[in-house]
Amino acid sequence: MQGDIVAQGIELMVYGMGTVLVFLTLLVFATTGMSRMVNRYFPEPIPAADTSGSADTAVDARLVAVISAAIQRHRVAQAHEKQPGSRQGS
Amino acid sequence: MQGDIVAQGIELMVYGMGTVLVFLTLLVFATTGMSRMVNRYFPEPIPAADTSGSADTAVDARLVAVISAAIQRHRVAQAHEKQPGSRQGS
Amino acid sequence: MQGDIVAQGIELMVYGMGTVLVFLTLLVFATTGMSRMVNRYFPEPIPAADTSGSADTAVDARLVAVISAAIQRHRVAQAHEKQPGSRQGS
Amino acid sequence: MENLAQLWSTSGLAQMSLGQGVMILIGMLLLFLAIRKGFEPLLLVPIGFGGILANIPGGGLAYSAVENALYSGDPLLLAEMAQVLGLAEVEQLKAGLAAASLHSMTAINVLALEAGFSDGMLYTFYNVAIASGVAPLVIFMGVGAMTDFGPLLANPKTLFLGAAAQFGIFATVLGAAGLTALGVMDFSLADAAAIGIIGGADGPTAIYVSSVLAPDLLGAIAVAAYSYMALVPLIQPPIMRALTTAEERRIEMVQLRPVSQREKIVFPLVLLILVALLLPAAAPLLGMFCFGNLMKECGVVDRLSDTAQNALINITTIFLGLGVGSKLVADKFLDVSTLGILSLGIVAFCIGTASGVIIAKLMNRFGSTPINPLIGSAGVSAVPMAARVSNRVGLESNPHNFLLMHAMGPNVAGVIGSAVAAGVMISLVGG
Amino acid sequence: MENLAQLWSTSGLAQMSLGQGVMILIGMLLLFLAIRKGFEPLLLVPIGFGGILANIPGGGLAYSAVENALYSGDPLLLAEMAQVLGLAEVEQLKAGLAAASLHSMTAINVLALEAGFSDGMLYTFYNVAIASGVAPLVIFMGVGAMTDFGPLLANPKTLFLGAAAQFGIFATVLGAAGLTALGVMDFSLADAAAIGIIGGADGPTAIYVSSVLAPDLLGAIAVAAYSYMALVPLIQPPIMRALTTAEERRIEMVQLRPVSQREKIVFPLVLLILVALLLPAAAPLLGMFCFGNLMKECGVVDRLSDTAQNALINITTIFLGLGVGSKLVADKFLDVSTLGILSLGIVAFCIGTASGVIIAKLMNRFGSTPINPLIGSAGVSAVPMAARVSNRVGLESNPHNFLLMHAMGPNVAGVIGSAVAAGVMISLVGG
Amino acid sequence: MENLAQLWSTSGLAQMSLGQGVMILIGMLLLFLAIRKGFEPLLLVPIGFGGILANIPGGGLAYSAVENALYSGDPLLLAEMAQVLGLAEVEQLKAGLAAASLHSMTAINVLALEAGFSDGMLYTFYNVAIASGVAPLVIFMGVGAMTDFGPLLANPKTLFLGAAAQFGIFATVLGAAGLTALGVMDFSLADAAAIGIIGGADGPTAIYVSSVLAPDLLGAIAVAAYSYMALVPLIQPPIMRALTTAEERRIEMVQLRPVSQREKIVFPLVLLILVALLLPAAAPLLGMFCFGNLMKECGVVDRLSDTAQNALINITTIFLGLGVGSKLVADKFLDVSTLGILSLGIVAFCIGTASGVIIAKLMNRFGSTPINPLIGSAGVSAVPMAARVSNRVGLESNPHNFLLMHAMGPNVAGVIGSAVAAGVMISLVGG
Ligand code: NA
Ligand code: NA
Ligand code: NA
Repeated sequence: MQGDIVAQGIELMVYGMGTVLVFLTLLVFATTGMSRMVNRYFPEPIPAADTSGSADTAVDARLVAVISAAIQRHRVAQAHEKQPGSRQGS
Repeated sequence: MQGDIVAQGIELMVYGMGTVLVFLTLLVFATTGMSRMVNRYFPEPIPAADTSGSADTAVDARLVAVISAAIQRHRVAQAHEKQPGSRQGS
Repeated sequence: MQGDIVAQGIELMVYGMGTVLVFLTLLVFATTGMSRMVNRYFPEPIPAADTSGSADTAVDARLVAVISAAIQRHRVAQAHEKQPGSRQGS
Repeated sequence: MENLAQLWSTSGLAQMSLGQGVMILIGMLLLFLAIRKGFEPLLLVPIGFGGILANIPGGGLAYSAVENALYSGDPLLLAEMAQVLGLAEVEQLKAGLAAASLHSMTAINVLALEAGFSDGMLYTFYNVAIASGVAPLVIFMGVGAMTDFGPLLANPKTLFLGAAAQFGIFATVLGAAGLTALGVMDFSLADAAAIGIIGGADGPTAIYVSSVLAPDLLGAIAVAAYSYMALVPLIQPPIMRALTTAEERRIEMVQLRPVSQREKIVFPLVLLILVALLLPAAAPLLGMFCFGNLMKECGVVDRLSDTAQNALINITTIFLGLGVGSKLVADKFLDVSTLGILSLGIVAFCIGTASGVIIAKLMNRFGSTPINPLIGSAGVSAVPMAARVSNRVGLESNPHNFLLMHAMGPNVAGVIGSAVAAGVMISLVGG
Repeated sequence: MENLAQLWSTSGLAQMSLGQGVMILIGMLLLFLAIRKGFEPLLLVPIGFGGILANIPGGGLAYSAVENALYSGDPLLLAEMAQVLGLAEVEQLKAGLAAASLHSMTAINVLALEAGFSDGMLYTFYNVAIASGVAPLVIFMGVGAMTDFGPLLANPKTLFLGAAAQFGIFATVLGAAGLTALGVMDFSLADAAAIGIIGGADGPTAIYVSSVLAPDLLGAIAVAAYSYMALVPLIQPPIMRALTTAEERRIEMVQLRPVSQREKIVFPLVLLILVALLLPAAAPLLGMFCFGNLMKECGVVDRLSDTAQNALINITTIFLGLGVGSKLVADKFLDVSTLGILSLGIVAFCIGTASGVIIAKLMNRFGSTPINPLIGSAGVSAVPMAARVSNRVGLESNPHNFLLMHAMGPNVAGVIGSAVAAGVMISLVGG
Repeated sequence: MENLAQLWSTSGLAQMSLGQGVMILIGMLLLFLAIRKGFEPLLLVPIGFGGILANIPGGGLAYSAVENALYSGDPLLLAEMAQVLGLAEVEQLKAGLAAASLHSMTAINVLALEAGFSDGMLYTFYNVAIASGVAPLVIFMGVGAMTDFGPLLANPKTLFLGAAAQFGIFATVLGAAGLTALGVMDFSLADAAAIGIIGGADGPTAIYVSSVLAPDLLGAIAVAAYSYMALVPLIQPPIMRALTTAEERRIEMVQLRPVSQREKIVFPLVLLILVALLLPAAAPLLGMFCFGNLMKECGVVDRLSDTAQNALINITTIFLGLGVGSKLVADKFLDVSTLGILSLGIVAFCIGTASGVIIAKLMNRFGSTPINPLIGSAGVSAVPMAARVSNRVGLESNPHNFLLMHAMGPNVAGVIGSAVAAGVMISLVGG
């Protein structure tokens, strides 16, 4: 009975690990095949994931730039207000 | 029995469609009456729905204006930075 | 039986109110002790709650300042555009 | 070796039936329509995916513990089950279970659970979300919280158009009854009523009525309802053009009066009182709808209204969709009745559209204010798609004529109309 | 014709009782108070609406399947039910059901379900959300996640004020017992305890205790609790002014010390341990409260804390409110006991306010640091309304004296205090 | 006086057992690790807090109504319960209940409920969220909606690494079986399988498998799984360094190709079909995972995807965590088997890490494209921690070598791998 459980454990290991390997191997083939089919027969104009990513980044970059510029202007403006004579002097 | 179900279907149609019509007709009267009562006895200073709508729009318009202005300023500032001599020249 | 429920009510009041008092008194001691222990043996560099609060406030204040400045600039800019001669005149 | 045999015998390939294969393809088709063609994706993505899951061979995700026990076929257990029902032969078990009393079912369920069988995931979702009636009601509450009755309040007469378009529902009931009388199909009156409600062009209403009157047909009815709602831009325009003259399509309507917030707050209560007085059977559906709308308009419970419009309706939609998917299991869906449902459903849409347009024409002819008959088609509901279709067809004839807001009145009236029709059905057929 | 008769007989007008009409008006009144007057709208909008739904004649939304069967009055079914209970006469059925064992109830429920009756929507919400105890606990978790114990930690002595104000609870228990002894009312000790908890000025606590000790009174208790919480700005100031001198009201308190984040993290655990050691019966309520607060303060599970404060508490509030509404059904709510509950509830609030103020006066007189007695009234909880009232009354006497943060200490202490009181009640009366 | 005695006897101090004290300290330790050390706080904060609540003496929060009746010890009730089971002595009751049929349990439960006992709060959370299987599935759906399969699709061979790392699971099953054979522990094969799954480094998978195969060990397994996932940055680097040469650790991998959105949409469907054909027992877990991922990638149901990633997963996490806490009750957790589980769990992690690295070495040696063996360790899953560890150890040897994206492939492959392993276990052991 107690030897039994080890035997059962070994069996479970063999079949379990076997199934995992077979399953993921099939998944490797299925995925590779799928990717090839999609990219050959249904290609996207430009890889969407990247585009959206870069679009976001572009928008973000612009937003950051605008905000920094606003802050910058604001500081410059403040500096001018603090030195009332500066404008006339420039 | 099979004639039965058609008879039942007709009955269901008559009573069903009848109820829908009666119900919605009553709703037309109830709604019209309600609107008149509300607008006569409990009028709002200004129709709230519109106000809130236009307030939102106003805020949005202002926000858009401010942001565009910031972008505009930012571009002008960049242009100035790129042409260092322009300021003095203006 | 009906006198009974008043007696039970009094009992409930005495034990109930007693428990509430005892419990919250113990909580006063436990809390005071806990605060002392934490502040003596595990002090924070700066009280976190306040810091975070003031940090938020600072950020908010700055944001408000920046946005107001942007609006201000925007108005000034608009004013200038409306009075085309003003710039040259300044 | 024994393990290998056990693994193989539990694999899907070894157990796949033709029906399951077909249903998996149908699930894929629904996903394709939802994702590529934009067919009501919020519902058809979960329904399609649920349909695939339901048909995984050997998965039993859409079956109850008892059904799973039945299909696994352990002879001793089946014999015990047959004994509970007093059946001599195990072969009679399936029929016996369908007719079993609640009391025997409880005993048989205990047998199945003790033997290690359990309810499938989708079966649980269906029971908790749909059989209980909760999911369609919660979605209706969310829809109420998203609905603006302003255009309807500005022009209450458009309620008549919402009523007219429900004729599609009842004509379809009659059609289903007729097909049964002719021996083409075999629908009960309850089935016919549930099929007719597809013509209401209202997903949650259709699901709610089906779950009460014809749970077995729920999968096909839900798929038909959402698919045809997605097809509204294709189905309606030809009918609208055929029934109207170019002159009529050009009619410009007077601008809607502004509606005060107070009217908007009081309207759901007026509707509720009318339901309470006249048609209590519609109270769950219209009650939750009015509750959602009141939360939106009253302005003091915005956090509840936001949750009803977002987190709550989204969570419910996920489980409703997967639960509907459980009814796409091959042995329930692949039936001649499904073809009947799909055919009757499209007829219902067409008749509803036509009735709305015709009544709008009559209202225009005999009423004092001009009504563009194109807004009549919006009375089938399918909010806001049908109103947009009215607007688009209107722009074809008159590029300066924006009918959208005018069509929103009959559009939301159609939601009320089909909920009323649902109440009548449940009250007359289900009682 | 038969159908027309059936439709009419199932309509609300034909079945409306006077009580239902009155209750619908009361529901409308609650909505009016919530929407126009701002009376705790987050709860009173769902409760009021639920109350209307519960009283839709013939709707049966607030009834169980068995009750719906009972009111429909099918003689054969009723006879079968009576037989299960061993009753000779159908007339005894209602009384028999109230006293039936869980076992017979199960059998009778099966009978009702098989006859096509089902649990009403609101009944289901009540069972799932409230009878299970889950909704009040989840709301308490959310409240914990919104509570800042900083002011309490800066001045732990204010916990005494939170204790003092609970005297209102126990005085009211005695009052309810006294009314019963005098024969004016007929409350059990459990009823009295549940009524007293209104004085805790804590909605979820009151609902939780009622659901355990006196489910039949839950509707009236919840309505009283939330209505009086909304009335705190009217109820408290006269009492506060009457019990304090102008001199006392002008007292300025020393500024609160800053409290470290670590203290805030450890505090809910200290409270939890004290509950575990002393009053396990309060563990569900205070445990969930501490859990919510720990999630908020620990800073590493912000996404859980956000959800507890938003989506989860909002969803739960919707169903809790509708579920409470199910207890506003006419034949349960329109009872002389409701009047007793409403009267005792306001007495509880007044006594609680007074005790808080008086103990604050004593603490000021005999303590070393000055305490403005006006913060004592905040000990009833009703967060944050009562603290704002303290602040406002304080500003009347001394325009530079901001008591808000000082009053937040007793305010949150009052939440703990009434949860402790709830634990004592359940432990002594419910066990 | 009697009341005082009752209050004292119901207090926690009077009832506290040593085990409960120890478990409360363990709960505190988990909270400390979660809050101060950042150990998977989203799960360990609720689990730790739930563990404290479960061990409140006299609170009975983690017990069913029947267990609460059993521990309260009312002799008459216990005698009645023993009678239902046909036991002569009350002392045999505990053993008798463990072996009771579902039918007798129902009767005994009715007895307990009628005597006023009720299910504890955490017991209810456990039943609704975990025993039903719903919470782990919903979390898996949310995880699916947060997973980006891009890196995996760009380099599908990394799936092998996700397979290899699952060797830790099966080696541990064998270890548990061996300890039982040696008489050190007493695990059944189902227990061994559930313990092994700790090596999958996937919280929801481990909880799901335990709830099916070994509910009694669920507390220890969940604590071990989440604790070791948090310890991945300490456990893995030494093993990774020991098994690789400096040369290998410096290998730079070719940049991943861009992956189109369409591939990302089709991938979950490919995976689903493969599951359907080969391993239906993994369908609930992987089905929900694929569903979440499809919702994310398809781009037409963003509101559902957002809810699955936020409100829904957060709500579920709260109740899952508290429910797991209910299994930290002293008399179930403080057992020698817990020590076994904790030891075996860490062994599982180490073996999984080592297998992943070794297979990556082999793939590098015998394959055409260079593979840095450090990404093999990410195959255990523990997303995204294990991938970050690969990246960090890689940077030590080559400061310009960013392995993060390369390691994300095996990382998400590990999630699939352990769900497949879970399916095999349930199919072979649970069937
Ligand atoms: Na409709
Ligand atoms: Na209180
Ligand atoms: Na894994």
